[in-house]
Amino acid sequence: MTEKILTKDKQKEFLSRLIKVYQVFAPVEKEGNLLFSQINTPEELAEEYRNTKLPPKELFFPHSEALFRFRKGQVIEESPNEAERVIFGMRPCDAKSLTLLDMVFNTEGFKDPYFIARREKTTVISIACAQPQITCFCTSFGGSPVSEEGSDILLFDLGENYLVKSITPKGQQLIDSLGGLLTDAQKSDLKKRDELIKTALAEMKSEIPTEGLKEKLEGMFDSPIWEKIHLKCLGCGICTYLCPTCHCFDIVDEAVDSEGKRVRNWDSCMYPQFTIQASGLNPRLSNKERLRQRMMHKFNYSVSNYGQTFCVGCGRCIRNCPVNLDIREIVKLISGKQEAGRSFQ
Amino acid sequence: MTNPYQPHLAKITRIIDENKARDLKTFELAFCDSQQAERFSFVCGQFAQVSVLGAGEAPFGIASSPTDQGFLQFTVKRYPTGTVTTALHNCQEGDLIGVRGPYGNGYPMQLLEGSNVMIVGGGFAFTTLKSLTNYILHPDNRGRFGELTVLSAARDPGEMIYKYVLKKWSERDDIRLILTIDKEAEGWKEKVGFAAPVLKQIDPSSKNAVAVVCGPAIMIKTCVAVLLELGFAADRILTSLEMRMKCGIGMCGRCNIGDKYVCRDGPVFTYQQLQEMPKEY
Amino acid sequence: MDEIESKLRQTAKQLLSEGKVDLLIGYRQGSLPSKTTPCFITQEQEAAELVWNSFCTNNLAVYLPGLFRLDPRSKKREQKKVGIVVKGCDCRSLVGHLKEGQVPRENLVIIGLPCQGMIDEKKIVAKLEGKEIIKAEEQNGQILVVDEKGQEIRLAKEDFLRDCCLVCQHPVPPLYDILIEGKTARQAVSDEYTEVKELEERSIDQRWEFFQRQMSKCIRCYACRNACPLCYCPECFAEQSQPRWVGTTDDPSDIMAFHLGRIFHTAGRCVDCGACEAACPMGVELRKLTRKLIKDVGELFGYEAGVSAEEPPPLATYKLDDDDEFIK
Amino acid sequence: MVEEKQPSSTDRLQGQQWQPKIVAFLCHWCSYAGADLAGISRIQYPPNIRVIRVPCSSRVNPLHIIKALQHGADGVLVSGCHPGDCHYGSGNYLARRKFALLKRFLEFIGIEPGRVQFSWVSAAEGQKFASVIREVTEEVRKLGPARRLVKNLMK
Repeated sequence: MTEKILTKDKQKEFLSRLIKVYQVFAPVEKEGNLLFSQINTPEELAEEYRNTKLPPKELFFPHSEALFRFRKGQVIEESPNEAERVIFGMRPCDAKSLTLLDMVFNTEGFKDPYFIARREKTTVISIACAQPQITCFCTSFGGSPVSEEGSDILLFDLGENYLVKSITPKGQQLIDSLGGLLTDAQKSDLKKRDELIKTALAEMKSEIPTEGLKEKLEGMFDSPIWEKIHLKCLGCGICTYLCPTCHCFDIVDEAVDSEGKRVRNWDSCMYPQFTIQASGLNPRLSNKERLRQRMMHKFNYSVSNYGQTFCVGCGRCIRNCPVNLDIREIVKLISGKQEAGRSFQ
Repeated sequence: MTNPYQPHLAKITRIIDENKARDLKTFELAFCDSQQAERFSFVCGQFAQVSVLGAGEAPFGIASSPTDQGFLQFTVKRYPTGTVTTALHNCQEGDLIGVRGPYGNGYPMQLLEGSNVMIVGGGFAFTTLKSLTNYILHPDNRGRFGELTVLSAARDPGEMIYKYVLKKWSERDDIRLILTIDKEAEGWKEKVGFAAPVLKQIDPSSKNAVAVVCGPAIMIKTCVAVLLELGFAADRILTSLEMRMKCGIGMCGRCNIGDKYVCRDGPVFTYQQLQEMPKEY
Repeated sequence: MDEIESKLRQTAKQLLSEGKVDLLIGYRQGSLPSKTTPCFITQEQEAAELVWNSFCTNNLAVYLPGLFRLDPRSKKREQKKVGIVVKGCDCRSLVGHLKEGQVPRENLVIIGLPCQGMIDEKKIVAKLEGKEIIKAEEQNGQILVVDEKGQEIRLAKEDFLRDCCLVCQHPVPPLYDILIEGKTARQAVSDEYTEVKELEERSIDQRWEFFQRQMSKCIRCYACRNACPLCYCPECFAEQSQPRWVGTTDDPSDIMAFHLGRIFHTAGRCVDCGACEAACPMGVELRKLTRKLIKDVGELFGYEAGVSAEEPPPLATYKLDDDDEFIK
Repeated sequence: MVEEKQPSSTDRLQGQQWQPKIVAFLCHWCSYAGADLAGISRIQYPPNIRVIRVPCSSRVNPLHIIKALQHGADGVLVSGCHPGDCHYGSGNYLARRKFALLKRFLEFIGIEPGRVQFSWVSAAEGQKFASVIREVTEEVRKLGPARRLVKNLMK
């Protein structure tokens, strides 16, 4: 795969050319929140940013989506017809999350046509992080601020230039289509890139103990720690909705007089209705069981089912939790490595 | 790519009231598309997502047997808080509903074939057990199974479901059928008592036998205790679990018990598997 | 150490050691410099972790109805004694709980703290323009912030207070068992409802457009509801399936219907503690709606929520000469 | 309520006036009886209302009104007994407080004042019932089809 240079004065031209061919999504400041939105001009792209408020999952698995419509007793199939898209400016943690979502929605047995169609038609251009936030802990779960996982192209911000590295054939194809806009990277550029990688890794301030986490959790279903951890949890859905890997959904009919649509909506294991049965029986009655499920799902069950921890360490749940229930502290508690002299509750 | 969320339309050809309280009905369906009818091949113990367009969908065990040609059956209990069960109960013969599936693992035929089979069912959980019993009793299959004993338990005679089927079974000599109700009732000539003590009375031999138990949680618990006492091995006691489900295909993330998804890895589990799973059901 | 903070720890320690409370809800330092976090302590040595500073924004009363709810498994109600640290607004929420029979008064030990106004972390974050806060503390009425570059920034506390603190009428809790005295509370200011009036003066189309834009941010995570001390319904109308009052989609109509339904349910009960807006990860300006109701409840019924546990709730009583003008 | 509800140009060409749909929540004891009386007395009023009988005006939850607007009502009317006449003693007094707040609140978020209306109509007021319906229908007609808060299911 190739390594090229995009000078920053050509960044706008770069985006303009992409916009001509693709639907381009990029971080945009929208009503005070930095979100991935479709851009029609390069100027819409946010100038400097760490990461978006919402993860990119909504571009593949939107909050609400019609699976099909029905009218007069007939099912009207929706064909997931998406345009070719580019997502520009994703962070490596979020790019990795896409590979985790692939494991859920694209299985040997069943294929989710909506998610897969969008994935296939999307080229992901990520930008390596030079300045991780204090809530970033991607390295604790095998990620890195400069990881290539999940990206088709990875950019390194070298100051005046971007080093553009193609990761996949899809990314290479996009780079090839840009012709003379990019120039070949020189040795000095690669050296700068290596320095950037070094500083980025050194900048990672947050590291949590994750060794043997799954094995510990296997024996902790009835552990008294769950009695403590959930106490301050409000049971809202912020942590799950802002999580790039949380993918639980609900399927409901939206209809009047049996005309309408079957819709898939985001759902959260933190909600009481998540597991309630028609008979009224609910196996996860309180926040205790729900929070345990969330932790177990991320750090234990997912490892059994997919061989992967479903946490990429983006820190969104930490920054946005209304009661500062920090997932890193929970992991520390599970690992028995919580700071001395501090009760968790 | 086939769309797993797409329901296939089926016509309700018959509705049978199953109990006195009239909150249990069996819906007999025929797919509108005959090709779909052929594609829908299932094993006993699997379930399907049944939907009333406009009300939503919910998972129900398939009550008919794979040997039943040309129709599918689901037995549904109506709950006042259940949107889909209420909508289904409001349906009439001739109405169109949606079906997608089949899903889940079903009963392990490899284990059951060549064994004596003890089936214990309580209340309306008898649905997939009816499927299994009819499958075993079918002339094409009967020879592949050993002795068949079926115990059906209900609260009272009015709650005993599938009476018309039980009657047919009782007339055969290749099945031992025992019916029981919780308390004495006028005109009741069969057994009286909870499933577990009656099971103990029956005293089925555990030799080369497999037991299948479905019913309310407390019934499963007590019956499994009796079976273990009788020498049934934990991996030769089967049950079928219920959890809230949405997708049925292991994606929506809610029906898991530990790392097992009831929709994908179940709903049929051995008692041994259950012991290894967290008690969250 | 701050005088109030040490008195608070002392009080908590004593209550726990004397067995006057089994559980005490207060604040401790959070995992991020500019955040405190609610804590539930049961041991007297844990009292040393309690903090009291300008970052104690959470309304702790939110936890009370859940602590005393009938346990769905055992069908029993907790009988423990609970101590709770409250500011003026938290206390007024608690008065609402008492009035609505959610919390038994005899099981509570209310530790009142005179409030000097709390910091709105979002305002500091905005001021830092993307730089991370690695240290934040209060020093002589100023907030000292250190950013990730090591730069020290001093901020006048007054400019970074939460909006609800700027119009607070009751910095001192109206009800308490123990009042921790020390610094005087923030002066109550008269609330002119400026931002509500400004909206009222706009055209109806402009208002619709304004609120549609606000609602377009909502992701339906229900944090506003779950952070609200008065949203304690065991089953929320927003999630009921029989009947289904509102859809669970992100359709603008459903989003607006959810907020209308929820916020109207707090009419005559909302104390403007600001918990909903603080919890919202997307910055929906929910107080524009809640404060409209507070203003109207005051104007129409002369009622202020959370001040007296005896006064009947305004929507559970009436006067013969209530406004009749709007009825044909 | 699936189709777009705008008056089409062909409607106008054919001179057919758009007809508003109005959901009327009538209290069983007074307003519903008033509607009955209007019917028995053969008093003409516009056929635009869809009546939902409720035990008392205070039974009407703001969610009923919001849901009606979401699913295609162009207007909502809640009508109960006159003050002092409530079958249950004070239901209509309580309703009056609730609706005074709600009416202001809905206007505040941008719902036109004419969309949601309230009236007191007694069992003896067949005439008044008819005139209230005439007034409300006219006011809603002037506002045109409801567009705010409407949920479009086919979108």
